[in-house]
Amino acid sequence: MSAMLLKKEKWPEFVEKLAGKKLWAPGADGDAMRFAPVTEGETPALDFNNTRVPPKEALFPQTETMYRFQLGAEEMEEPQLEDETVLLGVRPCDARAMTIVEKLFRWDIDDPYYVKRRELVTVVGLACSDPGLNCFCTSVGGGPASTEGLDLLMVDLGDNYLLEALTEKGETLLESAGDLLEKADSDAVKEKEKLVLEAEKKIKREVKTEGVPEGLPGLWEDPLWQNVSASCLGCGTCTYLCPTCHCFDIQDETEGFESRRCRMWDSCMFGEYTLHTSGHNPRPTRRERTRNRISHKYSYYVDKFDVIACVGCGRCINLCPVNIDIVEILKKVEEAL
Amino acid sequence: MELEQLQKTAAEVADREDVKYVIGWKKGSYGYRVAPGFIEDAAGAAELIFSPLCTANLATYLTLVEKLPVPRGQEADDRKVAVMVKGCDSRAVAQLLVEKGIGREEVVVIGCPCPGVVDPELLAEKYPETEETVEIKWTEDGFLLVRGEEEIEISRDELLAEKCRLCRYPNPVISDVMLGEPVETRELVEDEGVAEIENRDVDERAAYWEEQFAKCVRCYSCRNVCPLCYCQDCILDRLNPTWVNRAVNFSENTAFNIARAFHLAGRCIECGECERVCPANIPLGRLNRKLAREVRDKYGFEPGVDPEAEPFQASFKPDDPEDFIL
Amino acid sequence: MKTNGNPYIPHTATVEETWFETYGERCIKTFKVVFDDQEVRENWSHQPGQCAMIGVLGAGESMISISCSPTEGKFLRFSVMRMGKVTQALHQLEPGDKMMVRGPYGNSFPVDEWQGKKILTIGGGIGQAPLRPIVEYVRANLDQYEGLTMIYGARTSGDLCFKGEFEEMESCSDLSCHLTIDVEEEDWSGNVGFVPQMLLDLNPSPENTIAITCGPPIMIRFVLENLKKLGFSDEQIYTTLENRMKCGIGKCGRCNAGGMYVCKDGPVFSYAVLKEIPEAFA
Amino acid sequence: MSATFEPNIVAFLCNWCSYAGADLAGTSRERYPANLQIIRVMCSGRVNPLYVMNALQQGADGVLVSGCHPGDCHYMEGNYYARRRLGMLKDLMEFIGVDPRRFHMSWVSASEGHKWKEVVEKTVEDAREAGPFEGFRRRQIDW
Amino acid sequence: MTEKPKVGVYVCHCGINISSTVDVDAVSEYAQKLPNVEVARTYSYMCSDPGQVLIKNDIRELGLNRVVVASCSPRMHEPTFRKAIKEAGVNPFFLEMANIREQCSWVHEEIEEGTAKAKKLVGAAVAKARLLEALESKEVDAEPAALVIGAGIAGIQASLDIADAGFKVYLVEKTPSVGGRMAQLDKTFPTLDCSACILTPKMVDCASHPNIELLSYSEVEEITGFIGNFDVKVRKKARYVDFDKCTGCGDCAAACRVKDRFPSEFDQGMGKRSAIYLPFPQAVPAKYTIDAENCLFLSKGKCGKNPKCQEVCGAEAINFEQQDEMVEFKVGAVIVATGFDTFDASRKPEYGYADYPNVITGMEMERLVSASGPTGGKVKIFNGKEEIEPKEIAFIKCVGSRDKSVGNEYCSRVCCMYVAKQAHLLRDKMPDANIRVYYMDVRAFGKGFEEFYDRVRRENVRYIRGNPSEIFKRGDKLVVKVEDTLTATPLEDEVDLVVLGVGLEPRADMREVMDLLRLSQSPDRFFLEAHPKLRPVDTATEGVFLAGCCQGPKDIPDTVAQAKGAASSAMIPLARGKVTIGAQVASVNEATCRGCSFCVSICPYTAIEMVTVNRFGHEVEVARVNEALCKGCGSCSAACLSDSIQPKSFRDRQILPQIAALGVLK
Ligand SMILES: Cc1cc2nc3c(=O)[nH]c(=O)nc-3n(C[C@H](O)[C@H](O)[C@H](O)COP(=O)(O)OP(=O)(O)OC[C@H]3O[C@@H](n4cnc5c(N)ncnc54)[C@H](O)[C@@H]3O)c2cc1C
Ligand SMILES: Cc1cc2nc3c(=O)[nH]c(=O)nc-3n(C[C@H](O)[C@H](O)[C@H](O)COP(=O)(O)OP(=O)(O)OC[C@H]3O[C@@H](n4cnc5c(N)ncnc54)[C@H](O)[C@@H]3O)c2cc1C
Ligand code: SF4
Ligand code: SF4
Ligand code: SF4
Ligand code: SF4
Ligand code: SF4
Ligand code: SF4
Repeated sequence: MSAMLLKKEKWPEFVEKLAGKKLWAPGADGDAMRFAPVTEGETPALDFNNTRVPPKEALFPQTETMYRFQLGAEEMEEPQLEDETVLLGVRPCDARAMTIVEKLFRWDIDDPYYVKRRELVTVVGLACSDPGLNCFCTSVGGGPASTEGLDLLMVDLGDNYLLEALTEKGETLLESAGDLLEKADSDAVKEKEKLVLEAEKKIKREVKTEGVPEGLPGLWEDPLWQNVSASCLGCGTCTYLCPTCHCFDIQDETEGFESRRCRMWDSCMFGEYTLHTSGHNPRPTRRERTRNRISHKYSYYVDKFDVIACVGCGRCINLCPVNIDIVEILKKVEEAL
Repeated sequence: MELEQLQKTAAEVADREDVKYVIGWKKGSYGYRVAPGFIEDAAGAAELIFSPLCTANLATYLTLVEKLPVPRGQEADDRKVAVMVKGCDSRAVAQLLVEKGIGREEVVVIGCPCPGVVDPELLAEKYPETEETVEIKWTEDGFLLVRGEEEIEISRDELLAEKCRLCRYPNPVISDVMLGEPVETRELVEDEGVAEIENRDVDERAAYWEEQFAKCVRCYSCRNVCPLCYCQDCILDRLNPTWVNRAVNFSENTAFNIARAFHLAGRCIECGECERVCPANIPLGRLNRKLAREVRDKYGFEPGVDPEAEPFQASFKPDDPEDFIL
Repeated sequence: MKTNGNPYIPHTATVEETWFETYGERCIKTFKVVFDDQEVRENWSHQPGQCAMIGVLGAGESMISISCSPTEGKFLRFSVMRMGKVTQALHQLEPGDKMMVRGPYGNSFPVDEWQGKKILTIGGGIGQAPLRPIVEYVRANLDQYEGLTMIYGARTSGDLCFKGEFEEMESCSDLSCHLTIDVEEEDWSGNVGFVPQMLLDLNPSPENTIAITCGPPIMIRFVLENLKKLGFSDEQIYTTLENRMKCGIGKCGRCNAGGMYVCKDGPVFSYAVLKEIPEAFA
Repeated sequence: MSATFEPNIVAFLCNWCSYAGADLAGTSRERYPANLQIIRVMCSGRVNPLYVMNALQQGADGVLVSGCHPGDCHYMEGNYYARRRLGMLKDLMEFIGVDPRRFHMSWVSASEGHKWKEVVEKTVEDAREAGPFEGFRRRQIDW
Repeated sequence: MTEKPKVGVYVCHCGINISSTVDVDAVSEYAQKLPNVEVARTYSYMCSDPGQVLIKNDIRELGLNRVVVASCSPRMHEPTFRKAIKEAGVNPFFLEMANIREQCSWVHEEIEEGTAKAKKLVGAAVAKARLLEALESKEVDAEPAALVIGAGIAGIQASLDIADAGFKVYLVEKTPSVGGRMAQLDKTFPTLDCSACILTPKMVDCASHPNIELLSYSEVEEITGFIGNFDVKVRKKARYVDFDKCTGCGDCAAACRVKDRFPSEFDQGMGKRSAIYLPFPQAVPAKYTIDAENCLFLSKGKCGKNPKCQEVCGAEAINFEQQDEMVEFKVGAVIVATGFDTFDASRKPEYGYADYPNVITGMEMERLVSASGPTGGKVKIFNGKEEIEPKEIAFIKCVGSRDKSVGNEYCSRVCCMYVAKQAHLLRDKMPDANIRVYYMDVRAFGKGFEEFYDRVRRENVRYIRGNPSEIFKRGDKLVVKVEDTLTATPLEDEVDLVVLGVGLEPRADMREVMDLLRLSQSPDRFFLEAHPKLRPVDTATEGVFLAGCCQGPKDIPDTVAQAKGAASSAMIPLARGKVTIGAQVASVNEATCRGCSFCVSICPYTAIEMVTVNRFGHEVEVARVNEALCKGCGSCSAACLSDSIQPKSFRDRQILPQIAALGVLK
């Protein structure tokens, strides 16, 4: 597909051309908390590292109304999902994560909300030229310019962005930009490749995944789980902020007679996640929960969907308040195998 | 305090028969990280450190640990847990004793007089993190950052964590073993962060907090890390009645944050952990400290300084202020 | 159908009949419900062992085993123990009230595979709910099976579900029904003792037999032990899991046990499979 | 604020003093605005401060808690506890930007029917001035 | 079982009291549409018989299980409607009232606003009614016996009254004899009858009364339980004298090797007693007691060859082997009558009480003027050289009373009068002595007090207004430094004897009793009564009453009156034989309780205690409510951070929906 160049000063105009669609982009400050809808006239800056909250929420909002109803009535009203949305500046790892999560949401029975949103979204990626300290995408099948899950990849070439359409949606988007773009020459493409290589080299952290999916269940009783989880707080940070975590809870919430059934992110690191009324809990301590989190990503998911459910974005490492480090855990797993 | 002394003491304590493990700080996996370490025997004690990076309040683990059902015919393991505490952390222990969150006989408190820790965010901002772990030491009047060959002197004011600037209990208020010499205590100073918000008008304050609370992802780190949030079954998790809906939005987030802050009124010992762990960088410390200050100034009460004290929320004085009453 | 293909949207059903199986704090109430929509009623089909998400709008939904066999008619039965928010709301339903139902979910007992075999069910407490459809199914198709033995126990006689139905079974030669309660009671002439012990005492032969057990975790553990003692192979033993679940369709993740989604890969598991999931018995 | 805004106020009154005081106001045919609804509790000490938060969240524009004068509590000390807890809550609410005019506490005895009227008037007036509470009202944002 | 709530809503017109400002039909129509409402009706007078019948019929016919009555204040008719629905077979606590009269129609004018508000109130009531729970009040048997702690005049009087009414009384006295302070007094103001003459017969009565079990020289060790059912443990301290054998002859005391060596408590230390002693001649019981601390045999293990007392006691009553003895019994009510201490005058060092022997207290004066006192009633002092009769005598009033500097802000209520009395008694004995009284105020408020005070003044007792600042010695005289505030003249008054009119203080050892019964103190540190006006003899703990000076300073008539009051209050449960335990009490969810005991500190009725339970093999502490003590105020629950303790009928899950209804319903 086509590769185009966009002069950086034309970026605002490019964004303007997208008017009519809902735009999402990382919030303004450098260490952006999350992707947020872009208000009209605003030009999102792309000089961020990565958002703390992954863009998964654009497809799988933290809280989502499934349907509304009046108490006492039987009619249920579904929210209308019809806005075409463009996500600007999605990092390749997060885009990959979308494809990974999608496998589950399309498994057997489609999850209508996710699937619908996925259909409506165009994902514009931004290659990483300066990966973060804890990035290890290259260990788990991704890379700083991985294109999986993207409709369009942007690469920062200094004065220009290189724009590569990867899907039809991407093409359409490029077309809509019309004459703002110029065709990229082979130099630009070469430069990009160089940049990507450099970026890959900057990635220092690494996990070895060979044998891990098959081996993990065998480490069920290994003392490593106790060791790595003793300090865990059982909070939602590592899971909420993980682009591939997708568990949710469903609740009915009512105000007066108005009510809705909605779902919201849940976390397997929470104690009550698996708690039964009898007090019986199949995962009674943080040890089992940590074991489950890692095993789910690196073994169960692989079993089911043939892909590791971790894209190496490093968020869980960066943000865990007590330095529980998935790379370290995997090192220990490897040693134990 | 000498590292040797610390490790030696920890080793001795860890080897005691009546002690399950020692909770201390150890080197983290990269950069400035320091991780809580659970040391079961003397050998493990060599991992322990105490440095300006040891921000975590380890007292939280005293109550965080799950009490698994004891299999029939067996007895619960009620050996003591030893925990290393800085001044602020020790107040958590004292307050836990007040509230019977733990029993005195359940803990061995290893006191670490603390010259003040760094603000990790600030540190990383000014001196970018690396993949190697970096050491920071205390000097006479500041910190020394040792990165490979390189040594950087940093003044106290530049990096001192906010909670430490305000701390008046750098020496543990309760301990079984005290390491090193007591450090100089500081005077009560104005809490600028709190004052700055108080100086805004009501609408500005509302706008400020709306922006903050809207960011909350309800990860509950702030609650889980808090040594004084030790209810087995937090009311904010309950459905009947529902105090706070599970939905994550500004309204519920605010309710959650009010409830959390309020439940800690007169109990929060200002260790600053909630603020440190918040992935959304919500200045939770300001909320807590505001209340702590009112509790101190208006009610003459400070939590976690006297393990025998009456709990603030379960006591009153006939002359408590009532200027707000019609 | 009204659901527009959205699997989360339940069908409306009307409660036709309700009665209490047991009383007390954690009482069990049985509901017989019929879908309002003719088409739904006709198209609905379920197999023994499957469950459904049932609920009340405004309170929420719970996964509950369908406790009737499709052979019984065009209605559904649920026996619900009162536990928390949703089940309390369900308990308030009376004949004529609306119940929201979606499903059926999960796999089922491989009743076809089992043809020509002897069926042994071993249940405890509310655990009889998922077993009842098998009992009914086998009863309705007795010619295809070598007979049915049912062992069922509860803490007290008052905690036994489906009491009225057992007498009928006693009178049939291909069926045998063994009830037991944990402790002596005045008006109880039946067996007293724990289910696993009763199983040992009855000493059923494993030959050409399938054993299905369901009940509290602790009971299951001992039943499994005893079945092994009696010589049952892993493949001859089945049980069901009841992990917490929210969506019922393999998305929400709550019901995971190891790599299994209990709502899809289960709730019925042969012991041969289950053995490989340590978490299932944690 | 628009002159026609009618605030909605939820009040928690102890059974023995303030509720009786409000009854007396009725018996004495005092007149006061109808914006305030009373929830009766046995003692002002029963009022969990989080009720105040909850009321605001669920649609109240103002909240009032009223109990016996210090020393007169039917249960001896309940109002002292209430005073301490709600005093703290008030500080917290103000700090996070809830207009202080939205929350009041009063001591009204069983004989103070007229005072009750004044308290209601003051509470309503204050809430009216503060305007509709939008703050963290559980509004229908993403419903 | 969770039944489906079926609510009936009944909106009352109250003649036109409600309907003139509230459109009752509109309210009823509105209510009809609320969830779980089966029926909504209006009626002219809901509380009338036909109104109640209407409700009852609906309950029977429509199977209602919750009732909301929108009418007047629940403080008015809650009992009426509770009774009505109970008669129709519905638990009386399934009632919720919406007050649309006192708090709506009577205070609002416009029909729109009245109606709108009434709708909300009804909506909120329905919201709560749906979630109400069935409650039962319980009755338990009450033990027909009482415990009286302290046998001063208060305890004696209360015991006698209860015993006369036919109930068993256990009267526990700490010291070897009953009588308390009153036994130490000489004459009593204002009538000047002899204290011993009126008290002794009562002391004897209470020892011999068939219904009174007197446990002297005993202390209560433990009281558990609740009204009607207190379990009491009493320690009978060893007297080392066989109670039954001792004839009270006194041979032992006379023979004691350390005869008359120790200050007699009864004589305020001015007289002396032996190690084996009777506190005073009229003591009841008239049984000797060995003071183990001072007895040579008991403290040193040796008393000559053989203890003298043992040698001389013809009744062979001396028993050095005797041990403390525990007795246990059950009572239905407790009266605390532990009295007071007098103010320790050395806490006002400026008066030199500790330094100058001729500065004495009022209590010492009582013993000095008493014919049975250490001096046989003669008032003599030693001026450093010789024993003389004092000529110049000064009384100082309000010593230790109304004095913030010693922490006693209160007035001791008896000093004005006992000083007057003592001045009078001295005047009687020494007609030419110069007697003056330094005072701040004279409070002669009682019956006959003013008259008595007048009489004393007429007897040439000078009253000088002024609060002495210092007493010091000049030669063999004492100098009282004072300013006469009426004439604004500074004085240095030289006297022979100063009598300090010391006030009354809470007993130093009152904490023991407080802990036993978990009583509270009022700001003056005396025991706190349940209500200062309406329940002056009750305490926060039901079934526990106060009598006498332990509750606050008072004179003998007031003490006796209060004792009688306490006795009659205590007899209520005893006479009924039953006590009712409230239904609307708090209960704890032990599964979620975190054991912080905040609730325990808060409960004014000490209704909560921490108990150890086994939670999956771990011993944990959780709170438990004693339903008999709980009054359902709910203070505990607002402090419980885990919401584990909740008052029934006012649970969070019942109130929050009410809040929601008021917020959201339009
Ligand atoms: C496949 C399957 C079949 C089931 N069949 C039946 C049945 O036939 N009859 C029946 O009475 N129950 C059955 N259950 C259990 C039933 O789903 C729960 O009891 C119910 O969801 C509790 O919901 P609640 O809203 O009343 O409780 P909540 O208020 O949500 O929760 C109360 C407590 O119950 C626990 N809990 C929630 N869900 C479950 C669960 N699934 N299992 C155990 N504890 C849970 C929670 O941890 C919480 O502590 C089945 C569960 C599964 C997964
Ligand atoms: C100097 C002086 C002169 C006075 N003159 C007069 C007067 O003239 N006229 C007049 O009306 N009033 C007079 N009063 C007041 C009078 O003394 C009191 O009103 C009266 O004695 C109060 O009696 P009571 O029973 O409350 O206390 P007390 O007499 O103090 O009796 C309390 C009893 O309880 C016992 N006790 C205490 N604690 C315990 C315990 N834990 N267990 C068991 N027993 C215990 C004590 O040993 C004592 O026997 C005078 C007071 C003083 C100080
Ligand atoms: S691993 Fe870290 S982020 Fe994850 S739950 Fe534990 S403490 Fe929280
Ligand atoms: S597990 Fe951690 S590194 Fe992997 S995708 Fe999730 S947050 Fe990123
Ligand atoms: S740590 Fe921060 S984001 Fe997480 S729940 Fe607390 S306030 Fe919200
Ligand atoms: S609220 Fe925050 S600062 Fe206070 S004790 Fe808890 S974690 Fe520490
Ligand atoms: S206050 Fe609550 S948590 Fe604490 S002991 Fe009482 S009931 Fe338990
Ligand atoms: S409701 Fe009141 S009386 Fe009852 S236990 Fe609680 S605080 Fe005590």
